[in-house]
Amino acid sequence: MNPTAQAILHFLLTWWVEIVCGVVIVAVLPLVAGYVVLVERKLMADMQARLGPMRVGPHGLLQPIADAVKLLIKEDIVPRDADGLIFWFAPVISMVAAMTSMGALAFGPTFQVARDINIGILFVVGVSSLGFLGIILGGWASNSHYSIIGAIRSTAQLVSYETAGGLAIVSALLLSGTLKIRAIVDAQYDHHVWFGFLAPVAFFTYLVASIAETNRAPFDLPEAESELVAGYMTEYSGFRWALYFLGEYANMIVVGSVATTLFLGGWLRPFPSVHWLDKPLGVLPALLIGGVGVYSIYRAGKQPVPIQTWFMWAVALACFAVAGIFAAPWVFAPLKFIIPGLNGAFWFLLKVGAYIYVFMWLRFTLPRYRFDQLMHLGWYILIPLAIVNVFAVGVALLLESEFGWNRWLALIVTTAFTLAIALFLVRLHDKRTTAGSSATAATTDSYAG
Amino acid sequence: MLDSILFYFFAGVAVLSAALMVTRRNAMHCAVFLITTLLATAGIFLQLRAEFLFIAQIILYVGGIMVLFIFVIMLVRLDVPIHQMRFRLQKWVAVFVALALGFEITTILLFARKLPGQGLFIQESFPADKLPPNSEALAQSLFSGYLLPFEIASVLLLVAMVGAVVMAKKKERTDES
Amino acid sequence: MADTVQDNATQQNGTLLGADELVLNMGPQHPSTHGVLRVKLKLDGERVRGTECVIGYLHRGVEKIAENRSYQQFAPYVDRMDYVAAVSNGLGYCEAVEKLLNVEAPPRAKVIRTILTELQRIASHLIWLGTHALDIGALTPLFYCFREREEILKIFEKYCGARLTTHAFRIGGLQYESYDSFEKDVERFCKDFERHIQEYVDLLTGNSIWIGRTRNVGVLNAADCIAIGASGPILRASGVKWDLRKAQPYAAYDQYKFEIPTGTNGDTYDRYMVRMEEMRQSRLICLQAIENIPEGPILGKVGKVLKPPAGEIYHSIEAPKGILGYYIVSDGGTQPYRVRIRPPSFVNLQALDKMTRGHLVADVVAIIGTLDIVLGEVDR
Amino acid sequence: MMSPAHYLFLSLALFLIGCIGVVTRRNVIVILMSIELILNAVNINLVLFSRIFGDAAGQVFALFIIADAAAEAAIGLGIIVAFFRNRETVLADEMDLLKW
Repeated sequence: MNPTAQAILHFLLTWWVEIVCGVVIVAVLPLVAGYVVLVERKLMADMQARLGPMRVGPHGLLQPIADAVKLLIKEDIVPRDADGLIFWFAPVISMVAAMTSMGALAFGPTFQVARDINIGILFVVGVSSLGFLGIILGGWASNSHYSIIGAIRSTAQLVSYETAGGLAIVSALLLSGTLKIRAIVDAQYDHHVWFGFLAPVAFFTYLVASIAETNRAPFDLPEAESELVAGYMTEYSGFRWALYFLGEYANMIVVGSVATTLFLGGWLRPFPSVHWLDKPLGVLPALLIGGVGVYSIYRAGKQPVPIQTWFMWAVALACFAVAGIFAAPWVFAPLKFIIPGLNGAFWFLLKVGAYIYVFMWLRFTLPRYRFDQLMHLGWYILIPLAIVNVFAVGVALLLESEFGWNRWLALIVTTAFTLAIALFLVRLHDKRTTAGSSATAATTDSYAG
Repeated sequence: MLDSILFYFFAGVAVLSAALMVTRRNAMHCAVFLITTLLATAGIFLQLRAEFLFIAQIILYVGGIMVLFIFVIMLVRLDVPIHQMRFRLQKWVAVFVALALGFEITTILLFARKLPGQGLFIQESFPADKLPPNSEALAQSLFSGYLLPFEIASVLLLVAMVGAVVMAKKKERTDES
Repeated sequence: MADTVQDNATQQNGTLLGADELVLNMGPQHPSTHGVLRVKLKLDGERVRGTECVIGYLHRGVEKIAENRSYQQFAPYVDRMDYVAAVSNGLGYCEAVEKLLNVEAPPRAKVIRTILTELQRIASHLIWLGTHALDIGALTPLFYCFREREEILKIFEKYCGARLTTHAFRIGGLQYESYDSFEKDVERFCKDFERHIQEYVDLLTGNSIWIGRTRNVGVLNAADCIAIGASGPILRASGVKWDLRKAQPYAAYDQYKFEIPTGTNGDTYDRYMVRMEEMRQSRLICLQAIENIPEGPILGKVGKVLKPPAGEIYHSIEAPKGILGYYIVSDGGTQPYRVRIRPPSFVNLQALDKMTRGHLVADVVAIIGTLDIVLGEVDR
Repeated sequence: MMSPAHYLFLSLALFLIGCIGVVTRRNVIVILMSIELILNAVNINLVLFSRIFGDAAGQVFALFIIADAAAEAAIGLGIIVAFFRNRETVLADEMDLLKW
């Protein structure tokens, strides 16, 4: 065999795990993003006393596939004197940024594309911050007035909330002491507590910053329908628009995974160190998915069209198959070794799902911030709070290591100190807006400058 | 084998996009090509086992400075027709001088070892596996050996921030109703 | 259209940075202008320097049509003006013509008319709340409001067969007797409505983002209101306690006890509170009214062919949007010589320029929402 | 491991392209970008020798260069924005305020 083929074979042999994981992520992501969209529409409908997509497939289960096909077929309109090269390239940037940052994430103790990079979390945050390059270039390239304003607004928002998010991550990293993702989760196992409880203010700041970073819920101003039609996405249609849309949802999953790894104990099951819970919580995933299968059989009978009943039966079978995989290691011993990987992935995805559920929940209930209020909240309240929190966690760790305070006592004292500062900031903010109650809200006009 | 493939890929991308950056007329295209060069050099840093610098380059350079450039290019509408691109002698003089400089340095690099006695001695490179973990080593020397420059750099950044804000601030309109 | 092309031309080569006056078109085709209203915003950066409304896209010449229709034939046209509160339009017109004929509608007709008008007021306010909240970004209230409005439309449909443009009233009284479960339906609606209003209050009233977006936005004080002639919730929100149902009682309003809610500093939040309170008051009126609907005929002594004596009258009622006035001139024939309608939305729309000055683009959307204008009524 | 000469040639090439960019381009923003390119070329050298000697000092210095590049870009663009506001031009050879 000639040397190049030999070298390629060697390369494949050493890296096949990473390549497989990578391919799985790239293939599964559009599907997962599609079904996250379906879940969001169903949840929104449920909260608004209506049914949501019901027509395509039973209970709208095939809706994402229908959406994907529609977007592929739709015509790609390029505005007249748009900047060809950048117009095509911008959505690709935001999609690629989201996907590469997913490469470093660990979806379970075993499932990780890039094994223990030394700068794990920093890599994820850094590459996902490339995403908003795609947004600003997209806004500029489509050469329409609305999209330029949308692009400038969304970039200003992303830049300011990324600082707050970064500082919140710093205070969590203080607790874990390392950047490696797997080491962070192990640190949470050693501390026998999730960092979300140890540094609640950091968790809350990161939650707010991540919502703003993915342009969602009360901060979804750049594409506020009522004013700027669709912000930087106005001129995009068909497949390019789908890329942006996918990029947004992939970003949401990335942000959810970072929060879960840092604050919600990654793939640790709820009470990791309580050993008598091992068996019940171990079997729980299999039971849950089996339950879903039984429910879909129950629904299969009620479908109006026979084809839908068949489809519901297929869904039921799929659920039972997955439940079988989860239950198999408990049944016969030799498969014992895959339990941590499988259950870990289950708990991780459950927590990411819960985190994204909070995103959606906020989207349906809260009205939208005005742009200057949004920037004001970011710069005057969130960033100072994050800085003070980094300082407070540092002091807490110092108190605990040098003066031998109990860890919990130190953290409670410092969190109280941070919350006092937060209250002061909020009151300062309220006094300022009510004081400036003249006809024009005397806020900094960040855009006009 | 993998190393050389990666190196030639990154080097090729870097040089090509740098050349394109210098020649493009539309400033936004220049910015995009500069971003590709920066990402390629970040790849080179990674190959030289400097991963903290790799991520610092991505976050600071591409995520920070280039966004600043793109913002200014967007605000300063440049599509005012640039008609003055007439042929100027200056361009060719510059290219010639650069090539002369390049030739000069390549001769030094290539023939250094051959000159007796005082050639450019390039030491055998440090074994890869005994390298300390990168970000820890960087932090170690940054906060112990180079603490003072670190503080000065932060002051420098503060001054730059204040200067930029003051300069770019629009004079508050007097008729602000 | 020439000037706008010129406006945009100057704006094109002005760079974003050095732009002096940027003219942004919130064109007739815009998701938040409640119909075909075009607003030309003169912007300095993001701050609004001035607005100019361009209307007339929905002009159908209703008043000219009235001149060659008989009095009864013109009644359905009136519903098409404020298509969101058709019943109140009908009430206004019928009472105006009855005044012309100086005929009095029988007491039973008056009470049923009052109940239907108050239900229509609640339905109109529900549409306002839903779309206003949607413009400011809250997606959910819209569906709750439309769920309640559906109940009201069911009652209308059972009563007169139509949901939106009902043509429920006739000159001189009513056409249809109230169907047998009328009282029960209205009572069931009013009982549920108490709980539903609480849902809106939970969603919006205490919400700090909602307060942030509405407090001190689009302030219109009492003097400006009166100068512009604004009426309805906008007038009452700036502190003027003026409601025709109390000032010049018509139909059966004098028989019922209800308060007139007023605000203090006339901003969007006060208008929101005033309209929410008005919905509660309307509910109380309906409850009091269905206790005793008097027996008796439902149509007064009005002949088939109406030839009112020559003369003119002006009669106004309190429509959900404000004072809706009818000025009818008759020359003794079967067709009115002239019908002039004073729509509240048209008058209230004038306040848009004064209210939006100095605000941001996002506020313009909130202000258009709080004005609660319907373009069918503005353009007639 | 690629021999250090390769990296030196790469940084030399980038440095030369940067110099050509600074000298020939008329648009001040592109000149600033070429300066960023030159700083980047220098960074490659620093990181190379930090890798050869196994000492992190080179990378620390590269970090300082990035910080300095950020400050320089902020100030440079601030000047350009201020200049553009009252001269409506960004081309280097039209910035001849001293010529009367």
